[in-house]
Amino acid sequence: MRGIAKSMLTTLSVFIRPPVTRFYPDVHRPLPERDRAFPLLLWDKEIDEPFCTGCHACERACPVECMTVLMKDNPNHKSVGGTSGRRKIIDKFWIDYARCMRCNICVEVCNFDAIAMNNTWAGHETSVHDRKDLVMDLQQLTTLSHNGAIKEWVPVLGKANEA
Amino acid sequence: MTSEETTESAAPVATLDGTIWAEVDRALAGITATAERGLLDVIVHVPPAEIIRALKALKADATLNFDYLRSLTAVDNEEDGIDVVYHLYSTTAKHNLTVKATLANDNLFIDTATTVWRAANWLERETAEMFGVRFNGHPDPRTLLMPEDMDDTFPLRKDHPLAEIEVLQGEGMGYSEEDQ
Amino acid sequence: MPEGLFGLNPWLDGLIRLLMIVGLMTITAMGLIYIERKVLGRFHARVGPQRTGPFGLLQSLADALKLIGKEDLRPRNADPWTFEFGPYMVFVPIFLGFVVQPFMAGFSVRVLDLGIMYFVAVSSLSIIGWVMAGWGSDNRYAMIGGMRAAAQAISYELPFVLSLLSVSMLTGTLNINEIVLSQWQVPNIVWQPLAFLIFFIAALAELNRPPFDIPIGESEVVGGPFVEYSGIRWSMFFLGEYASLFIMSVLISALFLGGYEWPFGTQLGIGFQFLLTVVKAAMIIFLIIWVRASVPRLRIDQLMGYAWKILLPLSLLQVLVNGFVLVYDLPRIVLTIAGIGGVILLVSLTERAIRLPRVTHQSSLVTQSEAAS
Amino acid sequence: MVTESASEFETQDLLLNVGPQHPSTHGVFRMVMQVDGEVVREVIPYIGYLHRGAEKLCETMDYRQGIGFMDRTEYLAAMNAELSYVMAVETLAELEVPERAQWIRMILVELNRLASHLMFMGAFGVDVGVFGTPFIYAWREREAVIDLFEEISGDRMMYAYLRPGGLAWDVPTNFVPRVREVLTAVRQGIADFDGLLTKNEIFIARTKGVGVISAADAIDFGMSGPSIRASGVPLDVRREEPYLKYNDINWNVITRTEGDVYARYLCRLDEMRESVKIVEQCLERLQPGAIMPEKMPRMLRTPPGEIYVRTEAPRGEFGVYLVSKGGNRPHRLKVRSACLSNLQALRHMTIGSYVADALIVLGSIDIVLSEVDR
Repeated sequence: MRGIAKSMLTTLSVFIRPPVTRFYPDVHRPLPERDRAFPLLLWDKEIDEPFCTGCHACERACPVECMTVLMKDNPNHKSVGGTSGRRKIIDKFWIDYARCMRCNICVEVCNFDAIAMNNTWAGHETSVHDRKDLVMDLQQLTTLSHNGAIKEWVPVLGKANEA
Repeated sequence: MTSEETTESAAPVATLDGTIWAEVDRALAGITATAERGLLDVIVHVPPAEIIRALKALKADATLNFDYLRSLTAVDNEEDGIDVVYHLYSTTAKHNLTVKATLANDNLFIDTATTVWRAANWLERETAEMFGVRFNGHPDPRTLLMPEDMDDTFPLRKDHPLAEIEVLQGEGMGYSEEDQ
Repeated sequence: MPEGLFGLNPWLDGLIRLLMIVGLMTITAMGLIYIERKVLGRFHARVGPQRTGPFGLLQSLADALKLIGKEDLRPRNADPWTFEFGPYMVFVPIFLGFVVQPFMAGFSVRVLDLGIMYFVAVSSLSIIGWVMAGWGSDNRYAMIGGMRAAAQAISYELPFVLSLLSVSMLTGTLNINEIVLSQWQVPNIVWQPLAFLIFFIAALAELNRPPFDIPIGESEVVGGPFVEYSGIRWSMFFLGEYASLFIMSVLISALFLGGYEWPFGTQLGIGFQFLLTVVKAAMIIFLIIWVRASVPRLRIDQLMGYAWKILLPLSLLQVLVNGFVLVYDLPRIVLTIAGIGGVILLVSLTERAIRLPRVTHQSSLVTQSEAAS
Repeated sequence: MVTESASEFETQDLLLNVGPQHPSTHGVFRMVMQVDGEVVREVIPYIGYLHRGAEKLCETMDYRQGIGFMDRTEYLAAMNAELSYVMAVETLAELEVPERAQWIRMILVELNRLASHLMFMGAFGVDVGVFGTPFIYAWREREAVIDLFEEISGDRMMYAYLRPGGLAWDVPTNFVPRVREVLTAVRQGIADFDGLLTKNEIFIARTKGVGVISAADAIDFGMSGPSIRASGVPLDVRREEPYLKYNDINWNVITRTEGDVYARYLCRLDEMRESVKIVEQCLERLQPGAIMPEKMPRMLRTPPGEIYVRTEAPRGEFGVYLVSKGGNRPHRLKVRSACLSNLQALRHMTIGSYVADALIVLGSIDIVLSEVDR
């Protein structure tokens, strides 16, 4: 009985503490900078085209084969009178968010820092009615970066913090 | 130092100095066991026919006292047969040993270790269904993880095919037609 | 015979009273569900319901609407009559118990001279409904739950009744209103602390509240007799549970805490008396919810052992001491001292019980089965 | 006459199917219990509902890709699972892990142990029958740990943060103060659990003397982790075959002798206190430095060989048996699951006890079905 009294005092002490509930859909907790939702393609604002050159590095490294990449000759390349230094550029890009396991490997293997994990709530709240709607195309993948809605974090692999 | 290099080197016995092989060799008197030095533990190869005798001897030996079966599994070496691998540990003497028995592909039968440790029960059931190794005298030879009727195909063998991945994008989404 | 409530003919009057009970109790039960969820939420460091209406006040209404709208499923193998009438057999006796509840002086549905006896008689009827639900569902969890409920109710009926008896011995009546009125100076809990404790524990068991929620044990028998019920029938069980929680709290406050009488007497008017009863009942309900948030569930054999080996002898002892004091006309303070001694005895017996070596037949069975396999 | 009356009152045992969907089976575990009234006569466990072939999948993945699958094998203690895997790869590939990476690994692994044990406390408290309270208490403190992991690795459960050779990227600059904050929260959580359950008479009555397994039986069944230490066997890989820096700091192996459910609970409670101590010492020893070896190949390849690496995960020994035939992917990867071995002893521990006890015993060995089935 004394032990039960102790239990009840413990619960009472919690009763008078403030509750810990987060009012999720109303109040979004600020996400840490490194938060990983789903991969996104980044937009090169200087030239106004994606960073991605369609080199297939991420596609090959993906453990779950959720990506499909197709490249093309860049119509905006300097050799044809454009402004871009990229000879090849991404043509079509699909990521199946339903299959992606958010392992960050595509970000790590990318040589152009063209892909990053979405670290906003938009990347987490992706529920749809049909699984096919989770296959994102190039336009959907670049929108957030294009209109500056994310501040991406690209990890510096294997490098220690300074001092 | 890898195991391959160890076996290829001229004096493999020398690398076993300072290990428990001397004790193991004494305990396994009468059994044709060979040893090599692994990266952490000594690996002992025992013929499959004598495996239970060897395991019992290793458990019963007063100084070795391998009373704890860490893990029991198999490795499919394709044409070289299937290795059944026992990882032993002694909770009193605190040493490890890896015991291997290589089964030929046409004779995947080995005696059950459940008579030595009860821990072997489920591990053997799993190994049996995954590799098609048959454990003679197993008290409960049902499947463990697989469906009850799945006794003709062995998922962890190297010749078992992986499932096709269903691709919902690219050509599956009608890309190829508009490209061509 | 009392006059009809609104001076109407007895049949119409009876009907109005009936509707009042049902309506009032339904609303009370819904309110209690809301309160329990809110209070339990705070014990859990959460906030409880908060989306439906201001502060989630409409949560119970939303739940009720949802439950009424749901399909009323009956398993194909269930026995139709026992399955469908189980909820009524739980529901009706609980509501009958409302008849004798004293909320204010001279005003309850009926003032019965044998009020306590009537209450004990009807409240224990609802166990038939539990067993019917458990048996009729044709589900093994439900059957185990129903059997547990029957065993539990029968065991705890005895200490429950005996501690009621000791109160009525003290006041010399079985009329609940008179018991309340007799506490105008000192509430009964002062004279009968042991009976109060036993009654509280037995009431928890009668209500199937933790730590005695063995019949419905969520983590064992997944809701016990209710496991196959859905929709309106399930909600009847639920309403019944909370209605009986309310009735039991009012009863405890009336019998032990002085009901509407103590400490201000009856001069302050009916409204105030009602408020006093409700406040006391609310305290008891809070205590019950608090216990629910804090204690694990007992096992069935421990539950039975506790009733028969500890609660029953002690409640008999209480009756004996009461008789002794009353016959020899000793000062009442003797009762208090004896009661406190009894409470200490109860606490020490309970703590001793968990230290005793446990009788287990585990090892012998393992060897049997391993020899067989 | 005796035989006649015996046959007249013959009772029939009831087969009670528990799971795969049942509130107390902690996932998709199923057992069929033969009950005589309330007493369990026979238990037949069925597993495999969550088998995804993680071992086979890892054989088709290179070493970096495999890390993600280790997370999913042991989702409540993913850091510990990753640790076993990356240590196996490191030993095979002969990689030297820098000092700082080892300390950080140790902090993360112990924090993950705290998170996992908190989860046990919560689920176990609910099994015993406290309505929801322990679960939310556990969730509250586990949330603190998981938030920290999210700030470090970016994910809340599937970290993919440890890499062969060290860590994927360095911890944030406010790492040390944040860990200290989390430890404060966890200490409060431990105190709450201690107050709520440890001395509660009903809790003691329910757990003491239930599901007893002797030390010899526990060893024979290959149990590990707190489940075997509660039976009096001081089997802790961290102490017996020290890895990381466990030899450099001061900590105790928690054992109890009773071998019952209560002992397993107390073992875990004390282990949480011990983990807090370990993390505090690690924080003091943490120095700036490299987190990856100097020369890391772009694609990690291992020489042929085999290795069985074992680490102490919250539920016991998490072993990874890695066979390499050269190249960048394993030839065979076997996960030695502590839960599988512990679960084997369930039948031994439950037969003869009450139905309610059987579920408590199941809760007390703290299984994670994804690790059992892999």
